[in-house]
Amino acid sequence: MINVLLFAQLKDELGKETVSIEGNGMSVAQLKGKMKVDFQLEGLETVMTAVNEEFADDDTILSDGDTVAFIPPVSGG
Amino acid sequence: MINVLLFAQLKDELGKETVSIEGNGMSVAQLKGKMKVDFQLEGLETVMTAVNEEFADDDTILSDGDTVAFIPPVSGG
Amino acid sequence: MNYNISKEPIVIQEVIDKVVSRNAGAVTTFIGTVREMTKGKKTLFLIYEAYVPMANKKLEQIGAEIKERWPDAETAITHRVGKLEITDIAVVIAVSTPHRNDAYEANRYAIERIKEIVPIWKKEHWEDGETWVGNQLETVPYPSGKPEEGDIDD
Amino acid sequence: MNYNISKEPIVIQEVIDKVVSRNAGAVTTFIGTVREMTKGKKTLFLIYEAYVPMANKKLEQIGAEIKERWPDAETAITHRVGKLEITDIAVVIAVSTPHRNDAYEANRYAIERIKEIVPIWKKEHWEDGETWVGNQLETVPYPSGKPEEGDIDD
Repeated sequence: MINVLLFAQLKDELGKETVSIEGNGMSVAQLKGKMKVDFQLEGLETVMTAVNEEFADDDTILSDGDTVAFIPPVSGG
Repeated sequence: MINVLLFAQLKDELGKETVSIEGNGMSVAQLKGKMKVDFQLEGLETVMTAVNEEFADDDTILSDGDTVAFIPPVSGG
Repeated sequence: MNYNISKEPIVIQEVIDKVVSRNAGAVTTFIGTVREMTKGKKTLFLIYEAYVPMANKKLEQIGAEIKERWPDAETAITHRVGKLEITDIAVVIAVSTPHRNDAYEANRYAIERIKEIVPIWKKEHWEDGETWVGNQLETVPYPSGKPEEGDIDD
Repeated sequence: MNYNISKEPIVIQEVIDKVVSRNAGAVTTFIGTVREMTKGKKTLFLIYEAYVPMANKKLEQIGAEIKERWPDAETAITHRVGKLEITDIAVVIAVSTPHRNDAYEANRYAIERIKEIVPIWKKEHWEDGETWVGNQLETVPYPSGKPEEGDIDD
């Protein structure tokens, strides 16, 4: 299972901050596609992705136990 | 009388921080010349002068009651 | 710990104390506070949220980037999360260096990088609604799905 | 009073408090501290001396110059005089503005102007002697007998 974390508007949209997804072997892009279909989650095209707390490309391949965070445009400071 | 204030190396050189000089009608340049002769005070060529707490030119004319400060290169901050 | 995400109000002096050293002649701080008016709109309060473990790592990364560019610099950053009122402090960045120019430049580098790579979000609450603020740099956000390579590795 | 010459240790927070406002989103501070090593030479302590009434006026003038260039800026400056040990604070400059770039630039402007026009002098005490430090800007000092017109009136 992939542990998916959501923040800011994505968290509000989904109504929760974490979901577990069957996604061993998927790419980040495929995971985004699945999230869009399963949860009608919009706006994933414009977010960054972190895998295990490091920024990652859309073609990064995921393994069971990975933590994926979708990171909307940041606004700290 | 002109009230003359000395700071930093000028004060150390003269051994005091204020002197009163007979100087009504003198220019700042003339006052500097007099200080050099009367007190063997060196280095007045490279200092700024303030008259009554504002920077002033060498040709500023002094009047009794004025306060003249000789201001070596500053080093605050 | 020089890099922190804090739920408690930030004490500026504590952040400064982390960077004072016998060889520093200059300390600059940047203090980001909650401003009431933005483009004519009145903010009531803000909520800051962070992906805390990653935000800590990214603050540390910014410190490492500064060390690479300004080897004599010492840096400390604390960013607040939770509800903040007008004039509350959202972030404090302190940088010490032997000479002042570096202290200004390294500090400014830090705030720019925070706005690029640290996973922290701000929700503005106005009189007539609320919204998550993004894209403060006013660039198109991450068209490639992640920050530019330069932003991550640089 | 936003502009002070102080015989007592400077409390950074007190200087910052003077510039915090509901319309400021950014506060920068510059904190000048006594550095131990300068070009391989070890400083034991410093004495700062000021022509106090004129120094106060010149700090106020710097504040007015900032206000002219950055109308939304609020500025406060405190400079210490007397004996200072290594790491002691010689000067604190705090500037608040709505947006961060101005806060950095106005702050930097203030420290450069202090080094040009405020009558304060520093005597360095080393292991092997002492000297009044001048000419920190590393220019020929005042060949005309006063600062350039631009420095005084600008």
